[in-house]
Amino acid sequence: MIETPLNAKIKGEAFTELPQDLYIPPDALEVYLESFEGPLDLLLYLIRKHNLDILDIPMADLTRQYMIYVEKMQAIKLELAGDYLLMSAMLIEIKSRFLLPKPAEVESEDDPRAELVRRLMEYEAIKLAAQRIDDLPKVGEDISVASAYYRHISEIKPPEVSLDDLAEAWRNVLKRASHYQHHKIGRAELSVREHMSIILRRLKADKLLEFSELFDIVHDGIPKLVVCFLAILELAREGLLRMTQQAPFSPIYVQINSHE
Amino acid sequence: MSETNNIADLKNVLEAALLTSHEPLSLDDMTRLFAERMERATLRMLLDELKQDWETRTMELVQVATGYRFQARAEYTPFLIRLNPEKQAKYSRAVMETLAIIAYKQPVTRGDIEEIRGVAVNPNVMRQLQERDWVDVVGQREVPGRPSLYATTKHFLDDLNLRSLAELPPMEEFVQQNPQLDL
Amino acid sequence: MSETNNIADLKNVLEAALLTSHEPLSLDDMTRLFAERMERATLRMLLDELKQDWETRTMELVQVATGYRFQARAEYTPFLIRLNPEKQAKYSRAVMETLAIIAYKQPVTRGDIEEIRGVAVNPNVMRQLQERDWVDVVGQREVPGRPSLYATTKHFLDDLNLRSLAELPPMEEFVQQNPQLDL
Repeated sequence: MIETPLNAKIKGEAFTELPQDLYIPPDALEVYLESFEGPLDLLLYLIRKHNLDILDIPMADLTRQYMIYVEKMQAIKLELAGDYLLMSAMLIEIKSRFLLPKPAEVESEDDPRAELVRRLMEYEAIKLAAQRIDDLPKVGEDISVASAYYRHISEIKPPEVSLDDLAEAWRNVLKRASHYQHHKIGRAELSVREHMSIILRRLKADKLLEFSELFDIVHDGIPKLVVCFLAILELAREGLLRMTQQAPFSPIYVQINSHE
Repeated sequence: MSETNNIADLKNVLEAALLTSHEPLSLDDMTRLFAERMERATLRMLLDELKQDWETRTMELVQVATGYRFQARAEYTPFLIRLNPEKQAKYSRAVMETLAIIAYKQPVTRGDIEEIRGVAVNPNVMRQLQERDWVDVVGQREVPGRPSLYATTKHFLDDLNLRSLAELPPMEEFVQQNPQLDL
Repeated sequence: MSETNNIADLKNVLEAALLTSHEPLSLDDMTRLFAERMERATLRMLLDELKQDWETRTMELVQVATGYRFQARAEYTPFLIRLNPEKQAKYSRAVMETLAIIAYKQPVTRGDIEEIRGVAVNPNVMRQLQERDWVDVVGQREVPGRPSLYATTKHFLDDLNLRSLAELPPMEEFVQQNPQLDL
């Protein structure tokens, strides 16, 4: 935490201690900092929490408190967006302009805080507007739109889809899914996935099947039987199937895992 | 509206659900509408009444393989098809990617698809794929909410001239870890 | 049914079309339903009547940006949301703030959004908004690099039950005039 006592004045009142809510347990800090949408959001938070006057911001206090956060972010090696550092520079620059003696001829210079104040206000207005939009009822959440069925006459030709289109779509998915560092789907895995669907469909129709009924030993070759077996294991692993056996060596029954 | 008081209210809830659902509703679906326990027999009775209420109106309540739905009476079809004369040229990227995910990763839930694509699945997308009879529900995952598991159909294989999914182009893709700041 | 005879038949065709359409129907769409010429004034009158017919029923006929649609009355929402256990994920604050900027300041470039929010725009945020069909590119700003200009779509208004942007909650005026600051 902060060793040096604060020596600040806000609205004329001495301000020697960090407010309680500025202390965040170190392990929670990462989560907490991530809840800010950027430097403006963090600044607004500080301003509102400490009841600072947005039109007369005490730059020294605000800059100091802002820097505490930024340093903490760096200390825990949180990937710190450059935007935060840019804001630090801006705050320090504004603060320093207050300290510098002004040459007489530029005395009418604008308040150096004006641009910052304008941006904070604009951002706060947007933040509130976003909240209001979020609160509006939306189709798909709170509004259900009529969507009854009618029998289409198939004079409307559905779009053509080729295997290339499908492969292209899949490549696009993979390209974007950054969590796929190494993705590989071979034919064998696809066969297993297909059999998983086939088995689920059969069990939906027949409810309960004997384990051996899932295999067509007469017609299917060894590879297909193995794939079918792997599909059953995968379904069981994903908790989609329930297998029961009354006694050792008695028939094994397979059914869809459901609460009923 | 307080929960379930009289027959009229119950029927209204069913009517609102059936008129707004993109897919037929099963009896199981319909029991989920109510916080209190609802007997299937009661539900069937209410559906019968609802069917009769609509007897002389624009929609009919019909039962299909996966449940109940309202559909426009046949006499309105000639009017309704005038609304969509042009043929659909191409599926959107969202439709194609959703189809690809279902084909390669089946059986998957909507949540799985959302996780892979990183964006919410538009109900219209699933609807297009189901109306084409390329995708259907093959079960529910036994987790809270029992989300539907989607898989591709035989019809999908037929339309793409495939004998089995194993004939889909196999995929091998190396994607560099892409550190993205999620701001 | 023979074409267009009496008011009741016309209203029924409209009702069937509105109850089965996934998208709101504009007056132009609705005139296309009928082989004979249909005056817009007649159509408006029929829609008014239809609205009244449903006044005390489960659906309400509402007008949104792109046209008319039936939607379940708000009192049924608590029941209907039980049908979709996989709730659509809430959008992040980043998405909602970006949307708000585009809605209130449109047309804007990515740079404008970054300027207001003070952080870089994550491409995934724009993608989510475009995929939902709430935002699209309406042109380029004629400056070096010709950045895309983004605006909200009519579909965004439809989804929020609005007829126009003017119906959005007003943005608060925070900038009190301060003589010292000369803002």
